[in-house]
Amino acid sequence: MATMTMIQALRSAMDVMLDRDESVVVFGEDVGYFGGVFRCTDGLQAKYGTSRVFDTPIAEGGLVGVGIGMGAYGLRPVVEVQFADYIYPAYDQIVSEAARIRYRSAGDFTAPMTIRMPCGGGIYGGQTHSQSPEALFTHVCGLRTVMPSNPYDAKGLLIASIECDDPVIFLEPKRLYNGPFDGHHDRPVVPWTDHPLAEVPEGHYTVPLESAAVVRPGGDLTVLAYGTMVWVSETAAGETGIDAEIIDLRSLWPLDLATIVASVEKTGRCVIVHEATRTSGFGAELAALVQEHCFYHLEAPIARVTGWDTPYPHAQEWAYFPGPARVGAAFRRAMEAQ
Amino acid sequence: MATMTMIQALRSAMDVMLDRDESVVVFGEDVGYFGGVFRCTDGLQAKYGTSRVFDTPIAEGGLVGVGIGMGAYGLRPVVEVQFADYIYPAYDQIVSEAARIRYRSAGDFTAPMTIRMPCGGGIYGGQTHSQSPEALFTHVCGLRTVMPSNPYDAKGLLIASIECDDPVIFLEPKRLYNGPFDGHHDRPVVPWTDHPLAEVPEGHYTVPLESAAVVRPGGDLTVLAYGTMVWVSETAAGETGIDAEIIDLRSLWPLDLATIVASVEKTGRCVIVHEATRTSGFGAELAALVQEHCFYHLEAPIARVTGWDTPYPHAQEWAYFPGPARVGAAFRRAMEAQ
Amino acid sequence: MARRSPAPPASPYAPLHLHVPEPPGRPGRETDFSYLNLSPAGAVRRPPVDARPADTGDIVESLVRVLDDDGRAVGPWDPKAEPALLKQGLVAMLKTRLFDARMLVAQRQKKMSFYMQCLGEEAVAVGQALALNPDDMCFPTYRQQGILVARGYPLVDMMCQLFSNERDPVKGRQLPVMYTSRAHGFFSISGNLGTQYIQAVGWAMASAIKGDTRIASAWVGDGSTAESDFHSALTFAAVYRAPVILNIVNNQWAISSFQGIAGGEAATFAARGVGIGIASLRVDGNDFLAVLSASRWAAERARRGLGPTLVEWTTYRAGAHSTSDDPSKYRPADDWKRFPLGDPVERLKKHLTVLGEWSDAEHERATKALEAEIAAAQKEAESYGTLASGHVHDASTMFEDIYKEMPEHLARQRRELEG
Amino acid sequence: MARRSPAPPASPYAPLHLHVPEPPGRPGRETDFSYLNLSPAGAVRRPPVDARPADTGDIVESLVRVLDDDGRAVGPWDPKAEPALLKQGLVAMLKTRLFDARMLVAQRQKKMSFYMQCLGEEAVAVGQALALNPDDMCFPTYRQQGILVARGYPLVDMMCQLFSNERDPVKGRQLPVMYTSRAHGFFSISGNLGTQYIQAVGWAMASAIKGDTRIASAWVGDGSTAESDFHSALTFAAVYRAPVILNIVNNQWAISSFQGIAGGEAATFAARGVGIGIASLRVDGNDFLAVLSASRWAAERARRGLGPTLVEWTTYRAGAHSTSDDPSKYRPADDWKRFPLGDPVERLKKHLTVLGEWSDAEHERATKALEAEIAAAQKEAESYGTLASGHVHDASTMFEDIYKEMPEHLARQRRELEG
Ligand SMILES: Cc1ncc(C[n+]2csc(CCOP(=O)(O)OP(=O)(O)O)c2C)c(N)n1
Ligand SMILES: Cc1ncc(C[n+]2csc(CCOP(=O)(O)OP(=O)(O)O)c2C)c(N)n1
Ligand SMILES: [Mg+2]
Ligand SMILES: [Mg+2]
Repeated sequence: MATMTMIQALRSAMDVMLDRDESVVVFGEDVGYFGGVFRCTDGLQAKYGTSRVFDTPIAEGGLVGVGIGMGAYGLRPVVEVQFADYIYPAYDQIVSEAARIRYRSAGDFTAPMTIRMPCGGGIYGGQTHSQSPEALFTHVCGLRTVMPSNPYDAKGLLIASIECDDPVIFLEPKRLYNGPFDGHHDRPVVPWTDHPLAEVPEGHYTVPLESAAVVRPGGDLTVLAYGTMVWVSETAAGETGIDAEIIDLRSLWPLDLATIVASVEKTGRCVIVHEATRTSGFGAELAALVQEHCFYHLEAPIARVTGWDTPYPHAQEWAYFPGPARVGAAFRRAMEAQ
Repeated sequence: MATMTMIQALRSAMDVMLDRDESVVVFGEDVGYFGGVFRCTDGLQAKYGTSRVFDTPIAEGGLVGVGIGMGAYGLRPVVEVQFADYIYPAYDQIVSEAARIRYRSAGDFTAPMTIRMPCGGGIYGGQTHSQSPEALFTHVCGLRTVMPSNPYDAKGLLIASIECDDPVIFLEPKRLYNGPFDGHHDRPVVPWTDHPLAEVPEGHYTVPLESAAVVRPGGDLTVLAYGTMVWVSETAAGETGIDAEIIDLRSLWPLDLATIVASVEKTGRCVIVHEATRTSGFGAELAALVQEHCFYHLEAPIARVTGWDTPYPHAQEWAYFPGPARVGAAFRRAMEAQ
Repeated sequence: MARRSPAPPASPYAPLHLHVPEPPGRPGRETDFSYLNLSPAGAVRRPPVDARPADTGDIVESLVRVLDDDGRAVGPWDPKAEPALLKQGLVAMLKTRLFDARMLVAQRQKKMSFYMQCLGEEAVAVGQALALNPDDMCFPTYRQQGILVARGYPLVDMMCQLFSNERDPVKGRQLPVMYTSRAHGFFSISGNLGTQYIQAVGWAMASAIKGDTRIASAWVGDGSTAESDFHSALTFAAVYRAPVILNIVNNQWAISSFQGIAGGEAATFAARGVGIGIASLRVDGNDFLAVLSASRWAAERARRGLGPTLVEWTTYRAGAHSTSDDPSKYRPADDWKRFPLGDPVERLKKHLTVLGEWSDAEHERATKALEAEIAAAQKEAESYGTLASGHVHDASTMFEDIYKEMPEHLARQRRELEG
Repeated sequence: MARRSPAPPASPYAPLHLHVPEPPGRPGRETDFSYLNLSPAGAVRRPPVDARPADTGDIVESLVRVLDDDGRAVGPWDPKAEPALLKQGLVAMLKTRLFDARMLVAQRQKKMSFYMQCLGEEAVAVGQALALNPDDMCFPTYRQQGILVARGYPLVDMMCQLFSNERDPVKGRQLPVMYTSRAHGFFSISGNLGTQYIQAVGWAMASAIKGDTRIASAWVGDGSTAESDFHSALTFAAVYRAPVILNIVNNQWAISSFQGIAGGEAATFAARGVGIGIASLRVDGNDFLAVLSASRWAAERARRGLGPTLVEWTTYRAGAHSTSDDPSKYRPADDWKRFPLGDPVERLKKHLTVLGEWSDAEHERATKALEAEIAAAQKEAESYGTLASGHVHDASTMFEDIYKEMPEHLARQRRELEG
């Protein structure tokens, strides 16, 4: 056991897998000699050599494309896209190729690749360093989409993703890289040090895909959240005194629907929280599923608290960010409805 | 007035706009000399010359990219992507650029472009000639997404789109190009000839964006559909005898929510039908909105009838396609629930 | 009521205008093929296999050819191949052509939904297949069925894919001609143009990472070089010196658009390679000996760790783009007959005849035998069904192979389908 | 428990290995700059402006230079510019540099969230700006602030953008340095690399379509040439002979990765252009006279309907990539001092001094005056607020400019925000 930040936990996952499995390779823009702009791959090239850990040209479509070819050969590429906002040049290779190769070849070829990328706002990154594009992947059959909210899950989910034979979109909420974040940007930054979820085994372990975690049991209402919003939801529960049952989805798709349904059947109320823009966000799918599966248990409309339908602004970042006040207000409205 | 197929109606819209507005240009793969693989631009190059109507290299990202630059100059490009399945190489230019240029420059530059593309299945096109990617655009703020279901709307909406100062994703259900389609693939093909919605004025007119059409008034349940599924829903209503109120959304986003809410408040039941894969499809957003706005009027869970969460298969196309039987069964279930 | 833009400001320069490339021939107007810029057979030098990329700058402006008009092999690129190998190549080309012809008919009979032939281009796929090892991996487009034929992939399996029947190896999921066979080093064909080009580079990089000796062969059409994956592929191949052959099949057309629209007017496609530091060749793709020889040169470079080679093959798409296309709308009907590089099958046949290794009678016999083989294969394949007959993989198989294991939501949807 | 792959099959060839380019210097190991392959000043020929693209093949392998070591202008590329223009250029470069220095300090004082300087690269942006007409449209990256300065965009407006304050022309929506000014022919900067390159080509095509005489100037960094939009831009520019200058600023680095990782090892970036049929030059980007002269050559080609020109500018990113970067981690600390092409400001200063048009005293005076001007501008800009002070555009403006008219759902969300 060691105390790790999320960055260290992610690095440890790659380290463990590079060591265990010769077919694992790690590459991306600035990930080699320099160790990544967020330092997630720091030291790995020195340890495993330039054939296993290397820099690539600035071509997201290219690096995902070579990853697919490597997967077809039999490697397990772990690629980093510098920011989730820069994934779009790779979108065709992901949607038309990685997600479909197993299907269209009836299993003759596969693309066991993990695509890591920092996502989310809260660091004054403006519209091109803050996006949460998860819904653009959950709509694509054949992909797995994963987002951890703490160091322990980050390492366990990343190892599970690398070992998975399906392509995995692995989203890392960058605001959590160096500490949990209660959503109050005006308060001092809290590091991961001493946080129980920063206690991370040094060796191999997995957190299974398709399993959600009930991070706060409660009886009043069910909160569906992931990434940074798990922490914000906990803050809102504390501040409103509402006994929310908070579910950290962890695997967005395929989803642990059973855990969700069981909770909503118990509470009869549901609030969905995400940082991405609202319309056609992943919250829409969650709302649709919950009302399909729990219609007769619902006592209030399912509420969504999300980023606005605007690009993530720079100066007005905290007016965009769905912070504890907005989340708490939604909790209260959900409790008032009847 | 003339009788037009959807292809002729679309061509007429471009013809009218090329004639009226010198800033309109039309281009894409095979659209120039040849007139497009679906013949939508046939004759336009001969009429307006190679500077206004021309072939492009096979580079969807490139042709959208030059369209944005032309928009910044002051032109109104109308570009054709040969199949919606091939839009992904242009996804970055659409999401990061076209949709954001007005915002990020505070109106200093804009991208008044219309991107036309045939979508949907029903012609044995297999997984790369059948897709309906609308949800990948409705999630992107700054875009308008439009899908007509008949020649009259096709022309009126296309003119409105070309005249619109926002970028418009214009999806054309290719199964409707040459005739309405009741969803029964084993019955003889019906042409547009003599259909009232194929009566199209030869000159300029618009069908306003953000306005839905109630194509079949009814009291039992509300059906939200667009494109080919409008016709399939009508068939299902006829075959089940259920008095469905069918709303053809036409503009997917921004949406005519008022028409939807008014209908669901009246009927208390809602079935959403689309051809795209289900998860995180546009139906999810519709379901989320309807339950947010009409929760207390709902007497049954909102149902979604959609393509499965699989690529569009070739041989099993009609098992994938949400035909009248599946739609009708959903109507019945919605009526039975209470 | 037309909106007219204001006159441009006064300038000492004439108004600009948009140049839109036009093909040198249209229906009713014969093609002037001088744009092809041919070299005589034997005229182009053969650089050492360890030539620097920049040292191939002259070759991309000329055309490597071996067979002269009299059917003789001349010049430094003569592969000096055994007649047996040449005969193998001829038979594979012929088989490919006869297979195409028969499948076109089957498509017209509605036994399949769609078909794409490679008429006139058989040499590039077959010639390269015979220059590679059987375990080298090809990343083809839809027009390299010749690779499968040359590598002995069963015709019945090809046809089952085409018929989308119960033995279709891809279970009816893909359009006809979208073959896959890992066992035959043939990567799953994509309907999306160009995507496989960068994947081939990735496969080759993987081979280098693992200290393997296998190489990759990537394929793209002239039109598709404009796609972004083409650029990624060249960049990654050059940067990491990937052991890959980057083939561009310039068959002059991309559906209705001429190669000038893809950027073939101002420079050859082969020149793209030199511009990014890749050794490159421009080769007569209808000259089987030139194909074999250039492919061997490129393969040798890759296998010796000297990096990628780009080859532009000059050929002609003799048939329609696909069964959905009608080329008489956009090009002269007799274009192929007038194409200066002729027919690859006829040219190799002539060469072998000149060598005394082949004859019209032999050709006749081979044709008959192949036709019989193809007919028999078709009979067998049809016995497993066709799309028209409805004997296809069960609809429930649609939910398989999306993920390695079927997640709950797909199992639920499958139950819903079954109903 | 490591899984080891089986040994590769026996082969007469040695195992392959992956080549990963390494920079010729690292922290603690001095850079060997011989890879730059310099030409002496005046040594490279100047082709006629109507040269065919292929005729520039030698120039992309050499380096166009005008200023020699003694500060004299020599050879065929000497632009023979008026001293007044050169002084204008020197002052604009100096102003850019002083502006950068002051804004770096302001960033350290947390008055803005982020900053990017162009230290060492001032000549390329300023030199080209002075070769263009004021109404030609530039599509810059984040490192061409020199264009705005040279075109006289108000410093206060630049600073208001940097401070994200109440007068920020882009209303606090973009990171600092993401300027826009249609009035100054400066396209809105994108945070996404390379996207503007193809847009510039589209703008130029539009100018040609309309019979205009204005041209476009496109900008990209060496690292970003690997992006797909670079390829689209070259393809469309070549096919339609678009009136555009395609600039590549090769400052040797892309954050931490050396230009070899972008594909600069096996061929120059300028060679990319020749490979696709675009006239191309490789030019000393720290030589103001060379920049002016090459830019004029390219602009003249564009305006005369002769099509695009690609120019690779050889320069050096003297500072950190951005205020988030620490280059001492990946390159020698004294690299810029040792960079053979020196400092563009010093070199032009020396030239003007040799001409008797400038002096140290004059330089001192100009520096002081510019510093005062910048300080005054900063004072004014700060009076409108800074990000730190919280005087920013109202949060509700976030909902504007998404569409031309605000749709109902955004109006609803705005009401929700306002509570
Ligand atoms: C991304 C994408 N865009 C467009 C198409 C439609 N399309 C199919 S084949 C083709 C022409 C390809 O021409 P070329 O690359 O020259 O290959 P050829 O058919 O001549 O062998 C086009 C435009 C596609 N399949 N994929
Ligand atoms: C699509 C995209 N990918 C990655 C990045 C992150 N990024 C910002 S600047 C940069 C380096 C660019 O290098 P270069 O093009 O050489 O320009 P320079 O910074 O040297 O001027 C990178 C990788 C980005 N902004 N956009
Ligand atoms: Mg072609
Ligand atoms: Mg750079």
